[in-house]
Amino acid sequence: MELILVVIIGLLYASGIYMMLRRSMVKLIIGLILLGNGANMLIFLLGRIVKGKPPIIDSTAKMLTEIYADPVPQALILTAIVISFGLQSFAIILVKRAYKITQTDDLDELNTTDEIYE
Amino acid sequence: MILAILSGFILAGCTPFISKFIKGKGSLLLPLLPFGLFVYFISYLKEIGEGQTFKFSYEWVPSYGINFGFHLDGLAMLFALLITGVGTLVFTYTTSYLKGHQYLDRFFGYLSMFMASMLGLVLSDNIITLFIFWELTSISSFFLIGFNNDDPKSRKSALLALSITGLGGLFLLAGMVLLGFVGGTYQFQELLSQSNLIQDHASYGWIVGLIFIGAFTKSAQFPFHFWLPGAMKAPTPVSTYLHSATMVKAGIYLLARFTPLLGGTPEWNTTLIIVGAITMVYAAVHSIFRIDMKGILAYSTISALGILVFLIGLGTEASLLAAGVFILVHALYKATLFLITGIVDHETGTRDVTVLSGLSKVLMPVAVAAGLAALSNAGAPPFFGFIGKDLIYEATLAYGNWAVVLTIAAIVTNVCLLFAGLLAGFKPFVGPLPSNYAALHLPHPTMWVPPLILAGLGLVFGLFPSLIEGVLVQPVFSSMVIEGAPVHIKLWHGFNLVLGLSLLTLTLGVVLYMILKPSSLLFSKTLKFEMIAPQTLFGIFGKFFNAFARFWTGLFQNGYLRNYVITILGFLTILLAYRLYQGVNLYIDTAQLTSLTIYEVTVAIMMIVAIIFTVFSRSRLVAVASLGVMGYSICLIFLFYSAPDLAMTQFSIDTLTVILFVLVIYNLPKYKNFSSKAVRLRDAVLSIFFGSLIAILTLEVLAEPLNRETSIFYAESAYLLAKGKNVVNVILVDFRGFDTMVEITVLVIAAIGVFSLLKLRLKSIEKE
Amino acid sequence: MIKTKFLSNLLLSLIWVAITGAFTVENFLFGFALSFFLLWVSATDRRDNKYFNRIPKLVSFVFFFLYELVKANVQVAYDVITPRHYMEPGIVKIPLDAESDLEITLLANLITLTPGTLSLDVSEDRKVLYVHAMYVKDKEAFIASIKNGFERKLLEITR
Amino acid sequence: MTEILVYILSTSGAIFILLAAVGIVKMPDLYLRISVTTKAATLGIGLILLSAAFYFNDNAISARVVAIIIFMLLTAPVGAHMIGRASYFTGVKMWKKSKVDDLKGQYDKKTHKLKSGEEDK
Amino acid sequence: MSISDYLYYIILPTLAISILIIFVRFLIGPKLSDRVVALDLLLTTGIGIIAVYSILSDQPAFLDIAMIMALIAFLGTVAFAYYLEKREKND
Amino acid sequence: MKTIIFKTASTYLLPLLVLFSVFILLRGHYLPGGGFVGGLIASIAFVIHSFANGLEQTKNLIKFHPGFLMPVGLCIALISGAAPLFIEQSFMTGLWFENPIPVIGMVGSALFFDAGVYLVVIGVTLTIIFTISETL
Amino acid sequence: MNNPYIVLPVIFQLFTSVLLMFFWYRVNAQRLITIICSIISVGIAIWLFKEVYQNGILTMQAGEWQAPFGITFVADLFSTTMVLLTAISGMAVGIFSTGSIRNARLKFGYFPILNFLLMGLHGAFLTGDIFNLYVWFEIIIIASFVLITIGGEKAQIEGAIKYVTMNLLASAIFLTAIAILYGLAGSLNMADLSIQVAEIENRGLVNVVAILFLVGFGIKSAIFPLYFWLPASYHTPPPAISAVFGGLLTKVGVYALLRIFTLIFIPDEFLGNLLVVLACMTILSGGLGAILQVNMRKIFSYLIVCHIGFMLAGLGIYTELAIMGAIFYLIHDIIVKTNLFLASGLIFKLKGTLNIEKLGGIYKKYPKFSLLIAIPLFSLAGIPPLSGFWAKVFLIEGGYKANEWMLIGFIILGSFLTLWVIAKLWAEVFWKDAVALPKKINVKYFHELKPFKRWAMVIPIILLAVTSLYIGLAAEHIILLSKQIAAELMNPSAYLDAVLGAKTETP
Ligand code: NA
Ligand code: NA
Repeated sequence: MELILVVIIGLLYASGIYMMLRRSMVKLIIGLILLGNGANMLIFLLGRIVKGKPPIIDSTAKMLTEIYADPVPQALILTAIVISFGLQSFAIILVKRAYKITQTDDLDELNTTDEIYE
Repeated sequence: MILAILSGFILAGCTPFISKFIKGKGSLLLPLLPFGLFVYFISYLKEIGEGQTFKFSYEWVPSYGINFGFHLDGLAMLFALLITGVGTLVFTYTTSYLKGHQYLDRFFGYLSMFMASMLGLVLSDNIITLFIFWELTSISSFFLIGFNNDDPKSRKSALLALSITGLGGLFLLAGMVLLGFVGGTYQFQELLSQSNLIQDHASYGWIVGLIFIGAFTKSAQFPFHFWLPGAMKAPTPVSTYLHSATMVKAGIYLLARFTPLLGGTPEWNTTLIIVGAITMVYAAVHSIFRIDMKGILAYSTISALGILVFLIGLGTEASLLAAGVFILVHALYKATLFLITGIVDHETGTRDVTVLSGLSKVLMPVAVAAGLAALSNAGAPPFFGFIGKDLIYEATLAYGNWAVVLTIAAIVTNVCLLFAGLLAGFKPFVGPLPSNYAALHLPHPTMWVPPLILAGLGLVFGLFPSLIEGVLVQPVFSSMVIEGAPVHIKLWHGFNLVLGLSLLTLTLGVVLYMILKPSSLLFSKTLKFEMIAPQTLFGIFGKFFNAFARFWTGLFQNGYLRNYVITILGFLTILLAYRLYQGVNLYIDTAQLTSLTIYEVTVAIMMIVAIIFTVFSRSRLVAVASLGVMGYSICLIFLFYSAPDLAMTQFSIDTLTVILFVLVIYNLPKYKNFSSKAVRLRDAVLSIFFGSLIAILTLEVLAEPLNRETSIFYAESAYLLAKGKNVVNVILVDFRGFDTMVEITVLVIAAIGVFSLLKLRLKSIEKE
Repeated sequence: MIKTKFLSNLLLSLIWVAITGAFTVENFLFGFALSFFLLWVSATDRRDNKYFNRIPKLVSFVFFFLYELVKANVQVAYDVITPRHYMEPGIVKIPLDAESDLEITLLANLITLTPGTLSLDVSEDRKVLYVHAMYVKDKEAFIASIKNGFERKLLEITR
Repeated sequence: MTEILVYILSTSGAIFILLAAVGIVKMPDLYLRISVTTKAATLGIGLILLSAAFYFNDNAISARVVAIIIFMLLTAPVGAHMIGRASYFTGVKMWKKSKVDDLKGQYDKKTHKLKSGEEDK
Repeated sequence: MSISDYLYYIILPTLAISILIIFVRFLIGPKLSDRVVALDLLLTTGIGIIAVYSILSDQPAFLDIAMIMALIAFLGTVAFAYYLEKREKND
Repeated sequence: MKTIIFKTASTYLLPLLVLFSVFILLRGHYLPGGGFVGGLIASIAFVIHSFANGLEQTKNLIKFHPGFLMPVGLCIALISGAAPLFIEQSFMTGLWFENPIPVIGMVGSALFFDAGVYLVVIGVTLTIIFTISETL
Repeated sequence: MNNPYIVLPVIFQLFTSVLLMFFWYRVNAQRLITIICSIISVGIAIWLFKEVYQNGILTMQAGEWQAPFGITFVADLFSTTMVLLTAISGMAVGIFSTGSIRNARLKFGYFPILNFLLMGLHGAFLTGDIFNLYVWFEIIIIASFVLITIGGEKAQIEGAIKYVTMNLLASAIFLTAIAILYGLAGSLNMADLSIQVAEIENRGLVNVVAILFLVGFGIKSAIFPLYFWLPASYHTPPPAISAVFGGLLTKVGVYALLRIFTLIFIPDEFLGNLLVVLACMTILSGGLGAILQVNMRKIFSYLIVCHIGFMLAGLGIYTELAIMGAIFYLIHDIIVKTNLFLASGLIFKLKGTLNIEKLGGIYKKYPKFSLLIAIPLFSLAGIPPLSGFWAKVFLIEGGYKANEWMLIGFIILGSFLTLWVIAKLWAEVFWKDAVALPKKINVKYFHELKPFKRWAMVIPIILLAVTSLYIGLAAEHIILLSKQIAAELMNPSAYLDAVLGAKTETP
């Protein structure tokens, strides 16, 4: 399964970037989301994956003894997911605002702030 | 000693607060400061004459070997006296020249700042401190040149001067630091003892080169000379003080000072001779075609500076002596001429020598001063200038194989300079007085007395060279030539070749004056040569540089986000690929991989297809829905691989994201395809390449063993120490609770951001 | 009103106990307190319902529903697995006797849950329920079957 | 006994889900797809969940399973209603062999208010 | 054949295949509504898979996820419905 | 959107979901769940309610601006994190009551912290979604 | 040594934000709280600095979980210096904002967000945990997103799109890097990572990860060719916001680069050379950009890029001296850049524009302001002995020592371009005759402000100017400090001992 996950991760990164390069604000956001998911999956996979053994201590036990999934990456991803949610919500709204102001989805038209003279 | 230097800065710092006082009667008190300092330095004159030197050291940055170490020897003394002496006169002169000027206070502020910096420069023993003062003179000069800041030309000149001297200064800094690095200290006196080591060092060439650039820019040597004529936009006292008597000589000072340390090598001498010679001839020739008194004086100053560089470059005892004397000679007559120019300008409103004439009839004392200065400049006996010129010819004549060439160059220069001197100091005062000048009155004595004093000194020192021979010239010489023979300067050497040359010069100059009448026509003709002048080349370079800046900035900061992203990712991809290729053996550890099951394959297929669908879908909503599918697939993957908390969170957040999108997309435009096929192909290639790199990297990392110490600790102590059984949750609220704290803060900020983005509408009438 | 609230409260506390899975008095009390708070928070207009009398009818209704569910499922399943479509779909307007929000909603949802039918919407004046159905051989018969089946049985419980 | 129950329940659940899956692909219009899927799937999932409840044979888990089923019974038809209704607005066509459409013309295009057609009575 | 074998070799594949079939509807659409319905069904089926998986890995905790899914899955559907109506209203 | 069916269902879903969210919050320390997911579920409950009944109704229901929950939640989390500082222990050091409490189990600062998280998440999600809905 | 209170700068900042949020619509209360709390927070920072200066490195193991298991906060000289600078800058910006930011923005959470941003900065400097650093970075970027868009004017939004995109990209890269690092080393504690990474045999992989960190932090610190977001956006929000951005935001990236590449990834030859080349190109790009601009804040923005190059140069040379130069520059730059952006805010209030072609006559009309602003301006230009000068000396000597002649050339070029731009700016804005400007209706001019607001805008500028004068004239103190910091960075054993003390003793 790792191999397939690796492919998926690569695909997530690739598609995220491809979408970011598409000039469209909406696609940009989607690209960022894809990229974020890619990073999360990467953390997950690189923490090494274990099937069906969540890091939850049995009601009768006092510690995890057998094989169990590494809880650290999970905690990291949880944090990362939530943070990305915050950032993504903001980005989505930003795009909405930007469209309202500029009336275009075309990022190429948002270049006045880079001009030398203004 | 430090007080002597600081006093100027303190005065400068005070000016904004005592501006009323300065603008009133107080201005007359200001010259007391340079005068006091002058007297202070004079008090050391005797000991200096006896060969003593004085050291003053004040800690500043001991950890980096930088201090206010001051060293008062002959050379420093000469400059200190020039600075304070000419300073006194210039300060005095200014009180009248700029009387009632709105910003007199500022002017004095800058002037005293300059004086202090200049003093610091010549007295510093620490080469970094020296550099600091050096830069301060540049910046004071900037403010002074731009003093008439309403005038765009004035601003432009100030900027030009600062550019050239500032750039030179930076090279000088590099040179100083390199010198300090090679010599292991920043103390000049300590460096002096390591002269041989430094001269043999591989970086010697760099040191010399860098210091040269600094000196040449400051002292307006060809091809950096062109800022100086522009600097004449400054009020006359400034031209007098900075741009003829003192600041421009800082470069000379530097070269003289470093001669015993770095001099005596072909690199040093040859460069200086060539640059000096070119400058002196080039500027001298230029000066004779000018019609603006200040312009004439500016070019003749450049030429004189060239002579000095040239003399230092010759490096013989004779030439160094000549240099030492000529510094003083030039300061005296050139300052006079400038001050006079100021008076003329002040009174008549013009500096055009083609218009001016006969002024001696109304401005007699001024004319006297001018005449004296012109004669000293001409090198006519018995003026101090005569001695100076003698020494120069002596030096060139003694210079081995090249003596003839060098002497001819010196003669040409001197002839032109003589002509220039006459033009500025003689021509305006003789001949008929135009009627519109008939009513002119002699200005306040504070204006005409200073030039008279300076010019007078030129005569006095000429007549009685012994006055300064022992106390000043000898120590100056000793500073440059450590083990030189005792020097003697005198007016009369008897009839010899040198005298002949002097006379020849005099004659040729006068003849030239007879033949060549200044005219604006001629002047404008000479302007044509500026096509190939350095300033034009610099201008072209500047334009080119600007165009390059435009090109470069446009290349990167082109306004297109996609280009930015592609640059960043391209950069990352190339580096990653290179590093992977360079240091990683591709290797997959299949043994550690888990097997596949049908549900995993299903989820994987669904996910992959969903991703592709998201990317290629033509409808935003379908893309969002596919994104949802993808999210849910991830959720399942989390679940399969033992992360129920993750699965829950992913699912909830995914749903919320979909809601957000759906709510927002409703007033977003429909997808459009903005890019061409080729662009899409390029982007696809880059993306896939990058994705593959990440995938490869992941595989490689998977093959490495993982240190499980942390996770084992959590597994063992989650319940026993932290009283929780869901280890992930325990990590979130306890072991790594800080992360969570921050993370909810992120959420809060995002919410506030959304709130303000959507709700806050600044009304255009509301004031900010 | 008070009674209704109390009942809802009780119901919610029971659900709490069920989902937490801890059948203890403390847990029940906790759930009761919690749901009391929630009901206070979410107090909206609700009609007075008498639960106790309805329980036997409720049970029989559940079985009726399950029967309908399975029956319809089989019917639909047959249509799905066989290649030919036997259905004659359409949107049918069913006049409502049910009046309260709860009644209407329950009815509509139950109809939807039964395969082959889908409650699309209720008219603004609550007189009519529009149902999409797969088998509308006879419109009137279909309406009658709903009204006599689900609706009647449902109303028996709720009234 | 529980084992057999688990077998039966899970099998029938899976079958219903499969049916729903086939149905959603095969059915000729959206309303039919909704019709077919909502219930088949709900029933199927309910059965599978029940089998899990029997398998674990633990009060807490059974309670949870019941809760899930209740949730689904509560939400699934609402979702179906919402999307069906919205689709009707947006002009999703019914299958061409459909017999009646009482809803036609009953929606106010602007306010989305639904007439009963019996306002006068 | 043990229960887990049965679930593993018969039930899960059935569900997986169902998922793929449903996914086909998601892909072919043709209308957004079709996809939304497919998405909803995917989720529902997902709940089934979770339930079976929780039996297989003997982790009743996984049922909680099923519970959450059951609760909020329809929100997506509602949101899309909301959107469709809004769009209609504004067009 | 304001269909009778949805409205009625949402009226029942709201308390159910909120109840469920509290449950998820409380058991987080032992089983999957916690403040986050709990908060998300609670907010989803209100979102559903707002979809069904309109924003105004939901706002009236909550009685205060959901944004207010953000500083409150942060405050709770901050206090539970910073409390140990007063006994010269590090930030976020767990402080526990001695005896377990029924249902919840051991009560300690971690629980309060999680409760803070719960409130913040509700505040955040609702602020975002409500604001968007208002300015649609 | 353990000290639970080193986390106070962070906690206090959070407390301030929460407090401010409770006064959501009461702007005057917010103003008061901001002023008081920012002063207190400087006090705390000074206290912390003093503690660390006297006692050496202090640590705080959050939740009393020993490193590497919990999140460790480490207050070494570098981080506390940064905290102190942040607090000072923050105070200046906070007080300035009470005068310059209009009420509408204040009613939408300006002050809480500003304080959250400062909290993020404090946290990023103090944390000793790489993932925690990521989290702090996220606080910083989200807070900066909000600040850059607050008010939602067209330019702000346009700039923000780029700013947001590239920062999110940076975050994604950073997160990727963390993922791989964790996958390799199994730890998140930076001190522990220092040890673990050194033990990894597959150096090739380590080098690859280093690249990810380089680019991730590189985007944040605006190095070449990753700086695009900065000139596109920094000039768009109100000046007070630009000030906190210009002064602090890129610096946190530099801080991270310095930290990571001295503690975890020791640059090999390739990376060292790469850093040098990047430093050169950064200096060049920033300098070239700056000379073209006509908007004052854009000029400063490009100069930020240019000067980041100087700091990067120090890292590239990688000797104690050069790093000391970089640190000195960092210290100077934070104060001066903050001040310049604040000054541009003042100028905007005076004139209603920041276009240097339209500005003019300020020296004539406001000589005291001009002289005040001249201090940061010429400090930035590196006029000795003002603060900008010193670092150059160290960098140049560092360059000689490492034989990096090209770099020295670029440092000279960058310094020259800076000098030139500043001189031009001075000539245009201060010297040039006033150009008649139409009165803008939406600008509340300085003279229209209440005295309190006027003072609120001027005092911070004075404060920072005095600080920068101190840095330049009392360079000895700052040099000693930078030297000590550089020594600590180049020899992290004290850091490791402080964090892992117990662990390393009992292997
Ligand atoms: Na059929
Ligand atoms: Na039905």
